[in-house]
Amino acid sequence: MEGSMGLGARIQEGDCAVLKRDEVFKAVPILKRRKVIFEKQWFYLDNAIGHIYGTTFEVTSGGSLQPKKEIEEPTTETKEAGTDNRNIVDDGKSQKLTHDDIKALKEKGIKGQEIVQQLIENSTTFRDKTEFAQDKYIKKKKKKYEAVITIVKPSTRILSTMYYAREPGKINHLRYDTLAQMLTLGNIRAGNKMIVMETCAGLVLGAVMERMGGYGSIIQMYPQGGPVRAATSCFGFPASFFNSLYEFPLSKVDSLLSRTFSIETLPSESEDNIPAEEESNGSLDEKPASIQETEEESTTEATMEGNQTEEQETMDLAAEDTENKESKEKGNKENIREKQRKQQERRKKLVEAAALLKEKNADGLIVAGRFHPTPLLLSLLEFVAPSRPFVVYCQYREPLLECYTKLREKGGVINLKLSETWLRNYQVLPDRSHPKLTMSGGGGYLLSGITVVMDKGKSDAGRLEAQKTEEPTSKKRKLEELHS
Amino acid sequence: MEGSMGLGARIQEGDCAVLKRDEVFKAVPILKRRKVIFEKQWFYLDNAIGHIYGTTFEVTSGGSLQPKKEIEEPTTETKEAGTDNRNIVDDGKSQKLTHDDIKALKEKGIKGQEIVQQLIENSTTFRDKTEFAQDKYIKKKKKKYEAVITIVKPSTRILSTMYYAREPGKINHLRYDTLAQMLTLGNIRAGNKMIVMETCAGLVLGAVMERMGGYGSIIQMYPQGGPVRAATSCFGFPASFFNSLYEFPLSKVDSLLSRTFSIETLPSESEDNIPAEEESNGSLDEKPASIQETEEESTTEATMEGNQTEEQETMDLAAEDTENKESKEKGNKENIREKQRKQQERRKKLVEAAALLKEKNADGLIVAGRFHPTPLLLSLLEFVAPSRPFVVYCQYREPLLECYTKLREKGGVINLKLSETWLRNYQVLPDRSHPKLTMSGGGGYLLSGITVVMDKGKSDAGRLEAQKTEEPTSKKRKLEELHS
Amino acid sequence: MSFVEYGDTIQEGDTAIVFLGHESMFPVKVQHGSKTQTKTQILYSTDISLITMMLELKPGSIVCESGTGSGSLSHAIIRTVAPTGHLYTVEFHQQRAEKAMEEFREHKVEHLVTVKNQDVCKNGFGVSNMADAVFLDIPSPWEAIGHAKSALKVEGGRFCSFSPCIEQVQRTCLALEEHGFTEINTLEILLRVYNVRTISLQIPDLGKAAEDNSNPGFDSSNQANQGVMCGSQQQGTAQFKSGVPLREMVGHTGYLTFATKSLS
Amino acid sequence: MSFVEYGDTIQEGDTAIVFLGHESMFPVKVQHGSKTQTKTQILYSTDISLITMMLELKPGSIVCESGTGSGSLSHAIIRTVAPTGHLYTVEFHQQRAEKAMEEFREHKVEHLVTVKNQDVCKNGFGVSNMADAVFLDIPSPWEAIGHAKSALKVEGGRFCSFSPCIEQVQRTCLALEEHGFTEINTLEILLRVYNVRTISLQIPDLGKAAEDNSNPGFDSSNQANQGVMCGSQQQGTAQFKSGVPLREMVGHTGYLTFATKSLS
Repeated sequence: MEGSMGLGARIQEGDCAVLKRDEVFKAVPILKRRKVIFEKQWFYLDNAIGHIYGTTFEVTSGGSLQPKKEIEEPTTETKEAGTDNRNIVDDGKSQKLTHDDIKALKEKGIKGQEIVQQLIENSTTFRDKTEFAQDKYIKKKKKKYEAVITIVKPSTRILSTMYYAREPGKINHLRYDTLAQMLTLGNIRAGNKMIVMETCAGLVLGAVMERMGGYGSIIQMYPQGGPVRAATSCFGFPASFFNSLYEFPLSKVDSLLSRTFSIETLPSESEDNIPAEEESNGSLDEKPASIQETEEESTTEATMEGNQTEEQETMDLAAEDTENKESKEKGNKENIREKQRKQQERRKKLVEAAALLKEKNADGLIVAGRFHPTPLLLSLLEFVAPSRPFVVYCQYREPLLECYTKLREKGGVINLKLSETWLRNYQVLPDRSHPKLTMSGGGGYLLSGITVVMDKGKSDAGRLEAQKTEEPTSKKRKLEELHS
Repeated sequence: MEGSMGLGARIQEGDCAVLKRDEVFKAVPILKRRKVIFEKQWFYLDNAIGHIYGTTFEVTSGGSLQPKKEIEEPTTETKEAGTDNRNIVDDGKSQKLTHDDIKALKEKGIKGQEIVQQLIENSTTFRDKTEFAQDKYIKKKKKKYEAVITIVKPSTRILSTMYYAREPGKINHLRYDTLAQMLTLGNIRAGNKMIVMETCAGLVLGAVMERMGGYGSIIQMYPQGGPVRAATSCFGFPASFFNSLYEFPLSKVDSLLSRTFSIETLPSESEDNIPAEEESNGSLDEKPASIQETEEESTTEATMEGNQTEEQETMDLAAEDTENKESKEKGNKENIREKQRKQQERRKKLVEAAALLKEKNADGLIVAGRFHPTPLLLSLLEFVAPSRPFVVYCQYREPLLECYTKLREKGGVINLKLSETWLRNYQVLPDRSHPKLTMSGGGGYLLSGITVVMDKGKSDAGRLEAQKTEEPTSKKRKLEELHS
Repeated sequence: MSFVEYGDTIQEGDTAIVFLGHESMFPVKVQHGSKTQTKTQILYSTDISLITMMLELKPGSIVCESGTGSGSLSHAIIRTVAPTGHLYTVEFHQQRAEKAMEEFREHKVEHLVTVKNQDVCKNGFGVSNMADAVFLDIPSPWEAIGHAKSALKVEGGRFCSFSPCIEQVQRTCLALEEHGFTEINTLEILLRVYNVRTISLQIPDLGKAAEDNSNPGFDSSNQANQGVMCGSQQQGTAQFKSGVPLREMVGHTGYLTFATKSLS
Repeated sequence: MSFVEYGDTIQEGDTAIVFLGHESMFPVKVQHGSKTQTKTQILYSTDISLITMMLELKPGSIVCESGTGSGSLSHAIIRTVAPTGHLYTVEFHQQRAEKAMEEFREHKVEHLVTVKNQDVCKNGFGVSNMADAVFLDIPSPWEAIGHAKSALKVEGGRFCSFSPCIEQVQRTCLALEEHGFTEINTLEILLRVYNVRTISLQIPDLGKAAEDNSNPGFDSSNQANQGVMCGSQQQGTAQFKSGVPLREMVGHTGYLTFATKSLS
């Protein structure tokens, strides 16, 4: 049982893990003697190895991690609250400790928790603040001075939240709840044969893989430059998951559909079709060669850092980066043999992918990314069996309007639905509950539908869908009665 | 003070009033011996005359209205509540009273309140229901059997809510909160000189008139068929409000702008330009000639019913309907003289409207309706002074995208903003508060902006707006701190 | 065709979806000689999607749920955790529990689910330190937080409670905090569906003179621009495709409160 | 240029709006030799719009308000009720009350407004049976409902309370019901702004063969259709205008609870 195994596990060297502080996540590989920068703190992960996932650590002097003891609330004596903010005049002079004082405390090795306590005691207005304002003050200062991180196992929830918060551009602003809809609308589950075409850093692929749990098969379609799997590698999937993951180049889709495709037409250009890390992913080029070297934290870097682990080697068909480094260590001859072996393997898998597609019986199609969805849908739906779902994500609404129209014209699909979701986060606190003050402006748009046998579907479905039917009012009335 | 006068006033014959039951509104003229059908009840308004606005009436036998006494809650003895719905099996047999029994009670002249009490006593499951379910039951039955209506003064709030609920098609699905935004974005206030071009049954015009309170002037632009003012007439404005309301035909806008316009080019076609009740408004044609006759209630009829009152005559420049009827009563000669007088007056006002527009110093422009907004905006903005707001409403987003682009290209406008509002209604009840289970899917879209002096604006504003600036994060952070 | 795998042809006993046009479909059991029946009201698919992802469900997950209700979420959970996971579902109402069991058998997923007819607030889920995730959709979820905690694995797990009313959420959040849950987060998700329609808007007649440039209101470039008006423009109207929101949409189903049981 | 009427030229002492580009503008006082200053945070215009309409404000209305706060709503109210109406505004915080009075004088609207520095929950608005509408934006509005009721005209009037937290709304609604208010209705309004952008999407290279119809996946009509792709299409990309929501928007300002004092 993969699920139950996942939780009690211990942190091991080479794992793909996620650092967590408050609501901020960062995916990192667990490596020894490697400086990590996260939320303006630097530290080494060495001491985390052997602890159970979910453990919270405090960063201590020298950047070493120590498991944190129970979190103590500030002593209640200092929590003497005012009744309102009437008498508080903010003149910026309420804190008696200066910046230099605080710096001195830090240099003395005083822990974050104690610094916060000192700040409270040296605030002239703290006692006059309302309890609410006091809590806010403490929380703010804690966040600033306490260096606490938790190490957790990656998951679709965590990685999709992380990417949306840190690098939305890399995943075409696909919000996590929209991804959640895709997985359900696409009916992703163990045993499926799925076609995935995405340029969302491999996040969508990873989510599909997680939901299929290694059962079934996935054909990833990829554009020029090869499939992107920076986010996929952050999931830390077992090697076995990659056995049934296939790739097929988009540029061969038409020839496959017109039955002119053969593996023989490929050899000279096989290099072009090598799956590779995203070329536009600047972070790869900027990465220092030595893993001991400190790496700069940047908000545009949330992808799995460092080199590939052993486990992932089988999947990483063309981590040229790694290969280049290896070529320096190994003999040139050996390198060529290795290259040939890999190329052979690659070709074998390509043939298998082509064969899988040719069966035209995929259980679903997921499209997400920077390409215009219409041509993708019109072609790739050919590989999907009838009565199966498909979902297309686009950051913009307009292309999906067009896609909808084209699909309707072509026929062979029913239940076409264009939608978006609104996501509201709430603050739930005694006597001060309300929706969060900022919310995401949009999570992108989805077009979903179900394939049907063409000859039947064309006439019937077209006619039925042509009726303008809004949600029946009677149904909603019933609902209202049930809940109100 | 118009505002304070409005509230304590008494209901008078000829008034424009609104019937209210729960959250349902209907605009009616107060007329004697006229059967009104509202929420499946019929009654006469005769008895309401002389009571203060805001009075609640009960419909008694014979359809006469009687001021209602304090609302009594059902006696608490019957309110014996169960703890959960576990033992309730709904077999449709829990009510011992039959339809015929209830009918008999009604025929005996038993009041609605008593019928509800009887229903409770004859329900075998009422005692087992939770208190919550009991409340729901009582509310439902009350609504069905108690015939209670309140007569209130019309206002933008009431009429815009009513139209949106009952006849959204007539106001191009302009939701009331969107109208509220228009009034604020358009900076509508006493003393303005406003240009209004709408095909929302005159609701937008009425809202602008209310907000200007008779101070300033309004030029209503109208398409072929004349200005529509079905909703405007429901506001019951004093006659003085119409003195500074002018009309100008859209079809003369270009000639006015090209300075080829003159009143002499109009005479032969003056009939075409006569303001008239909306032609497409079917309810007018279906209306029975005699006011004594019963009128069928229809959800598609929320416009001011009946003929124009004396007060409104001056505004109603071409209620052909009324004129036709009058012509049968008056001599033909008299009729012709009357017609000539009106035509003269109409021409005088048209000249005044043209003069007002020619000054090109309007304080704002409001556009809403079924026409493509781009050509309207491009032309009508010529009549607006610099540094003044304009607002365009459209039910669809796409035309406003285009309008935005065209205005940007043309220049002379800044602060262009395309927006929509989300409106959520809440149920707030002890221990069961939540947003209402259904909400409006959309209230339409607004494009707003501010005019600037063209030569300056063209270069500066264009350059500044070209910068892609999202709302500054720092500002929002500050907010978050303030409220959380 | 099973609820957890695809089949190629419709067979006796299958549940099929009958498609009656846009936005209107319902599942029916394929059975010779029986009339099709509609099912009871179900939890919204939009919520189910978010619940499934935020609870981190996947093949192999052990999940506890209460109440079973109409079984709509149960079926979604089973589909996700199959073939190696398991669902423990607890239903207070006897008739519903029996109905659910019957349905699970009918859909051939009974090996993936255990149904218990008991009060989760009093008796819990009947499992301890086994679950990866717990889901509650009951009137007083705060009374079951202790049981949820003990059902979850020692190493921790994910929790979700679905409640229509904010007061339930307030009490649940307090109880979660008291029981040491972390990452307590309340969300609400709403689906906005757009109808794709071809719309025609009338081009107003402004009485444009024959000599076009005599009009000072239009600069010369303007005429050219009007031709680009998106979509085709014929006979005084402009046509375009529009995504039109439905007049009414579901405005609220419930609040989703998520939390993590941390390693203690 | 006064706050209640338009003027034609910028004059000494005017407050002008400085436009710094899309979504970024702020009011400044036009004064020789003074540096421009930004104002304090204000109630959102989106809320103000709804409040104004739902309170049925118009020229001549008598309005009571508390607290005055930054005065942003006060100014909006004054603008609407001018030239014949009046605003009574009550502010608990002395500094703020003084600042507001100063601003009203500066903006030459002092004849339309009366500022009182007192606690509205204890001392009310200082007027009775005079107001057409009452607006509350205070921490405990439920404590001022009685005062609101007595400030409103005998014949009735409209009431609105703005509160960020749902608990405040719950107590306020209870108090409103106890005091016999009707049409109690809680709303929330959110503004969604769209950036208008020209977007280019890449057309994927599917390796289309030269002989187009050899591809069984495309029927013959398809080729023609692709030409109609909205917007111009050049060199492997499709261009179109899009209304792109801002990445972040204001997610909550407050709940608006409206009610009517009925004729009793």
